[in-house]
Amino acid sequence: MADLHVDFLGKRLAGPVIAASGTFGFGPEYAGIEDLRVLGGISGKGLTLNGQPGNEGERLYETPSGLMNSIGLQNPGVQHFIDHELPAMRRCGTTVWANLGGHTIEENVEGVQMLCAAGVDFIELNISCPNVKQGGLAFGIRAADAGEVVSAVRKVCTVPLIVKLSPQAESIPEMCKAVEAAGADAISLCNTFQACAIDLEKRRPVFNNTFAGLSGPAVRPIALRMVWQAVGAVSIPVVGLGGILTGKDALEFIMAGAAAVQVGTANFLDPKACTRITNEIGQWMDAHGVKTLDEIRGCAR
Amino acid sequence: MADLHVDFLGKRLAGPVIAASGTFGFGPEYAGIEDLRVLGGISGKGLTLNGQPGNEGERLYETPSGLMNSIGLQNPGVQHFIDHELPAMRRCGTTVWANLGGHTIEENVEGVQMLCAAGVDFIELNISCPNVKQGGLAFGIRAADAGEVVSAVRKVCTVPLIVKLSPQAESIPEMCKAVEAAGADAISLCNTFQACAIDLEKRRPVFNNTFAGLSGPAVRPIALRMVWQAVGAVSIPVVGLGGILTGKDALEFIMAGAAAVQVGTANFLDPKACTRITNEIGQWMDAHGVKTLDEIRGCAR
Amino acid sequence: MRLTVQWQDRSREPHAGQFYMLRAWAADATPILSRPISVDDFDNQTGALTFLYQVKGEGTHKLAALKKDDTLTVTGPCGNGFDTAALAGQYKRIAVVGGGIGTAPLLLLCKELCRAGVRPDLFVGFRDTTYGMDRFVPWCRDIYAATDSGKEGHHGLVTDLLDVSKYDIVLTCGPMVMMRGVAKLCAAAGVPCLASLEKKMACGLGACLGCTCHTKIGPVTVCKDGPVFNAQEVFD
Amino acid sequence: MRLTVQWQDRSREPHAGQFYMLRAWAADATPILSRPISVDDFDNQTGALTFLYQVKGEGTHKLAALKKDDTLTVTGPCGNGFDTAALAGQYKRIAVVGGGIGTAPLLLLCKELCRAGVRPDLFVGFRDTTYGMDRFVPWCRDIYAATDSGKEGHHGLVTDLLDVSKYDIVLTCGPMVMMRGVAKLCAAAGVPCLASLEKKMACGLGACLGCTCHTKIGPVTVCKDGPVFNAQEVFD
Ligand SMILES: Cc1cc2nc3c(=O)[nH]c(=O)nc-3n(C[C@H](O)[C@H](O)[C@H](O)COP(=O)(O)OP(=O)(O)OC[C@H]3O[C@@H](n4cnc5c(N)ncnc54)[C@H](O)[C@@H]3O)c2cc1C
Ligand SMILES: Cc1cc2nc3c(=O)[nH]c(=O)nc-3n(C[C@H](O)[C@H](O)[C@H](O)COP(=O)(O)OP(=O)(O)OC[C@H]3O[C@@H](n4cnc5c(N)ncnc54)[C@H](O)[C@@H]3O)c2cc1C
Ligand SMILES: Cc1cc2nc3c(=O)[nH]c(=O)nc-3n(C[C@H](O)[C@H](O)[C@H](O)COP(=O)(O)O)c2cc1C
Ligand SMILES: Cc1cc2nc3c(=O)[nH]c(=O)nc-3n(C[C@H](O)[C@H](O)[C@H](O)COP(=O)(O)O)c2cc1C
Ligand code: FES
Ligand code: FES
Repeated sequence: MADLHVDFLGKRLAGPVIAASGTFGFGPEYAGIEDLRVLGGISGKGLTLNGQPGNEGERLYETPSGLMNSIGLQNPGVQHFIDHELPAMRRCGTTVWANLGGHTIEENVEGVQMLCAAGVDFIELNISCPNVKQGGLAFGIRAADAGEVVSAVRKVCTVPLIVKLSPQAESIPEMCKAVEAAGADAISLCNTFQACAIDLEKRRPVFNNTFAGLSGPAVRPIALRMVWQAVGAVSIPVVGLGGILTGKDALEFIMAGAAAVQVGTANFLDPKACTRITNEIGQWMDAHGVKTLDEIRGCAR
Repeated sequence: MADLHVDFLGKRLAGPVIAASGTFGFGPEYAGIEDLRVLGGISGKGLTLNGQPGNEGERLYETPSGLMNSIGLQNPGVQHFIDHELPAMRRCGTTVWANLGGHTIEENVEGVQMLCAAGVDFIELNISCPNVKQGGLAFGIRAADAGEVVSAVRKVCTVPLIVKLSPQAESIPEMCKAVEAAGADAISLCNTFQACAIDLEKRRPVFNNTFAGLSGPAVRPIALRMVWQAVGAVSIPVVGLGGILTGKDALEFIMAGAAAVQVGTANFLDPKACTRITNEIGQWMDAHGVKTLDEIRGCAR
Repeated sequence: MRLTVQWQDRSREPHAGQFYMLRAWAADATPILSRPISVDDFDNQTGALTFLYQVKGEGTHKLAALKKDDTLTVTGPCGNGFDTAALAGQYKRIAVVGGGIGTAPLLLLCKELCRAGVRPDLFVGFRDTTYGMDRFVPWCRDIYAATDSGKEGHHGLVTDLLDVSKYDIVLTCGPMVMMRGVAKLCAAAGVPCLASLEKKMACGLGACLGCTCHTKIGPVTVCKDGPVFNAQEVFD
Repeated sequence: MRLTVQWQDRSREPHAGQFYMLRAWAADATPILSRPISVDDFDNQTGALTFLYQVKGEGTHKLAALKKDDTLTVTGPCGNGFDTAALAGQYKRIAVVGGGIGTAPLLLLCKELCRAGVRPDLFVGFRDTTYGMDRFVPWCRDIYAATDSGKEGHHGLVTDLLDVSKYDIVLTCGPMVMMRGVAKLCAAAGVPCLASLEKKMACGLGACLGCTCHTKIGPVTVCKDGPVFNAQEVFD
């Protein structure tokens, strides 16, 4: 059987598949369903320093091969996470990725400090949060804004720092370069695609915020393009995600140069998706005489 | 039966559905299959001044609820179109939209002059073409580049000018404003989404150009979001498209404020898609006591 | 429509008020999400697990198209359900109130309550005609039915029939308007009331926060913290 | 697999070498594109239109799962096909060369040629065993078969059997390597050759330019300008 481990920012991941933030709780929710030790890690539900109740109204909507969500970063806050969720997350037997977002640079910095002190394995900084100081535009749209928040976080972050990009970035290559220059250890992309749906009977948008995030197989080809661009733009590792449902999908990202992949929406379509995809990658490698992921990573470029 | 006509830039369109460029030939291909007189118009295959043979290698690839294409703007050139295709296109009994792209501003200007002289109903300027003078970046990415080409074309364009936007624009609202300021009479959006697919067996991208354009139902929620943004950004009419397959899909765009819609990939899934969608819109209106499209256009905002 | 599957995992037996995420189609097929369906009945002798559902759209349509021996993915049991042992221990006069397909989870509830020593009164509301009532008879003290059309039973709302003051607790499952009405009666009479809620769900496991309900005690997930809640906490 | 449908439109009767776009699934179902399948046979008395196809992937799998009276969308007839009347008028000794499922469009071709006065010789190559050959017998002068495995007929390539110099024209349909081989033989012998090409298709109508083939005479669409081309123009 192929060797599926990934050396990633000084840690050894058991496999190339990491559960994506917001789709896997903090891990224990899936512990009774699949063996989480074969995963490369679990990225927990996105945290904000003080927690928030999330959005009112519709939160989920199905589209062709896609899912729209408007959870609104509902989370219990960093301290509650450290006290109550982190211990169980650690017991899942894989690496702990703390996914954090914040509306101000200060919030991000403070959250990162607390999480590093609590001993998470990785920080995944989600820069898709609307930046209240910048008039509601997300940090993740303009490269300069992203560089600023990443620089500030970098100064206090004592564990490897992954910056998770939004597909709404004005330019993926420029965004990647800015984030690398600001000190990110790796990049993950992409987050959900801003999208809209209208309820014909009510004659208004399905979601209270008008827009919501689209994920799932529908977006995979676009996400793969962005990952391809990111790998070409920077020399730090890139974690690819967006619509991955099968081992073959994951292999496309790896052949495009992704160090590892994340799996989100697929967990809802198949609660064993992360382990199944891991197995499918191994089976493909075995069938093709590929012994390690390094042999094929980036081979399509 | 509901009144489906649309008053658009001084012309009366029989219905709100226009066949999208590149998916409908120049019209006659579908004339034996459906009654084209119920359509609002036909946007012909994208032209370039001197024509081009299009891309080598794979041109089509299926993705979840989507289609990737890399036709590479294969077309016979403006003069050939005027001499050979335009007469038959006129006989389809609906408005003629000449879709034009060019690698330089001069090419666009010359093409528009010839097409206007030949008497097309509308020019749909496709600014997704890579701009050879700007190092290959499309005119449609930066608002300033788009403004420049639209201004130049505007000066010579004697028929209503619709500018077709790319979803790769850095900012849809800014792009819309620039195009409006430069003199566009209307905006249509969006063109295909830049995407990537990798052939695992060959271990290289499916398409020779690495990237290709994604269309179809998969992209609909993102396209609808962009149309919503466009309608909010400008006061000229917006023609919405991207993944429309049913009358209900089309109504979402109209309720978001689109003056009319275009239907592309759906023509391949159902060669009678344009007329079926037109009928479905009418049926929905009848069932809901809506007499004209003006009653519901933009009602979801 | 009724669907019966074999549930093998004896370490996690389903009980009243719990549900499963059902998927009778491939991971890459539509609809993209699995569908939550309550446990209608579970026979812990044979392992037969029954679901009762109404065909609404594509998902339930595909469930209905299942043929014998087709594969079906079931994830569960999900949710808290009713703690019938505790309820029967604490309350002696129990009313169970359901409406339409909301009666699905009530059969097992009545059964479990009955077995735990309290035979509940059942109140049901339907649009036109009642269905499946015969199965309730062995497990209930009295059954009161109402229909919107008056074709069967009381012509009107099920809440018309219900004098909550006669009960120590009311358990309800059905359309939101009905549950709201029941909760209001209970609040006025100071009678405790548990309601089983519905929300669109993605994971069914408490992992996605797609089914959050904002309550007086803060945001809760219907799939994991619920679907059974103290009605006074979720309705105002 | 064989599929027969009723073709009503007598104003547009299909002929040899043409094809239809087939869709046995909804517009919003996968695969997103319809599938091109050649006319295997058409009975202009009864209107029975037959397709012969190999199950390759999802699309042909769904075709194979069709049951009697299921709906199927067929768009066509598409493409130029072979102008058998003209061919039989101009050429007296005609060889028809097919491989594998590429023999599908050849039955009607042989039939039409025969009816137009020229009984062609048929050369077929298969992997392991021939199939469907009995149907060709009435319409061909001689039938020569080769298989890769040697289980049946000549052990080797169909081109081994073919002496193109004996013919006035060669018509071919099958795998690209085979057609290339046939075209090369013909080019060397100065014998005209028509080949029926395959490409992925979206519209089948000449509207999307997805099936363009770059030839010596410029870009052509396989679906509308073809699928039958002068082999010297498409192969080098
Ligand atoms: C915890 C829980 C338990 C449930 N138990 C049962 C059960 O035992 N039997 C049963 O028949 N149904 C039950 N439901 C409802 C069932 O899940 C929905 O009817 C089903 O998901 C509809 O899917 P669909 O694809 O058939 O219809 P869709 O195409 O998704 O929807 C068709 C119509 O039904 C409406 N609808 C969709 N989801 C729901 C929902 N969750 N509740 C009410 N209306 C909805 C839609 O708005 C739409 O108008 C339960 C729901 C939950 C949350
Ligand atoms: C003009 C024309 C006429 C045809 N006539 C016939 C016919 O009479 N009978 C018949 O069996 N087939 C015919 N084909 C081929 C047929 O269209 C394909 O086999 C079919 O589209 C495969 O679809 P699928 O969804 O089953 O397989 P997919 O999942 O699309 O593909 C499965 C495998 O088949 C390969 N494949 C896909 N499309 C083609 C193709 N066009 N040609 C060769 N390999 C392909 C793929 O690369 C893949 O390896 C014809 C094709 C064309 C263009
Ligand atoms: C319900 C839901 C909640 C999500 N919440 C978060 C979040 O809190 N933080 C984050 O960075 N990404 C979040 N995401 C985005 C996913 O992590 C992932 O980037 C995206 O869904 C694309 O991957 P997928 O197509 O595999 O789902 C969420 C996605 C979904 C569907
Ligand atoms: C095969 C194909 C060819 C296309 N060619 C053109 C073109 O020449 N010019 C253009 O402006 N858009 C072209 N498009 C884009 C469509 O007009 C449309 O903008 C896009 O496909 C999104 O709409 P849809 O999802 O309804 O197809 C093409 C699309 C497809 C699928
Ligand atoms: S459905 Fe995911 S948390 Fe309830
Ligand atoms: S398939 Fe569209 S042009 Fe041939």
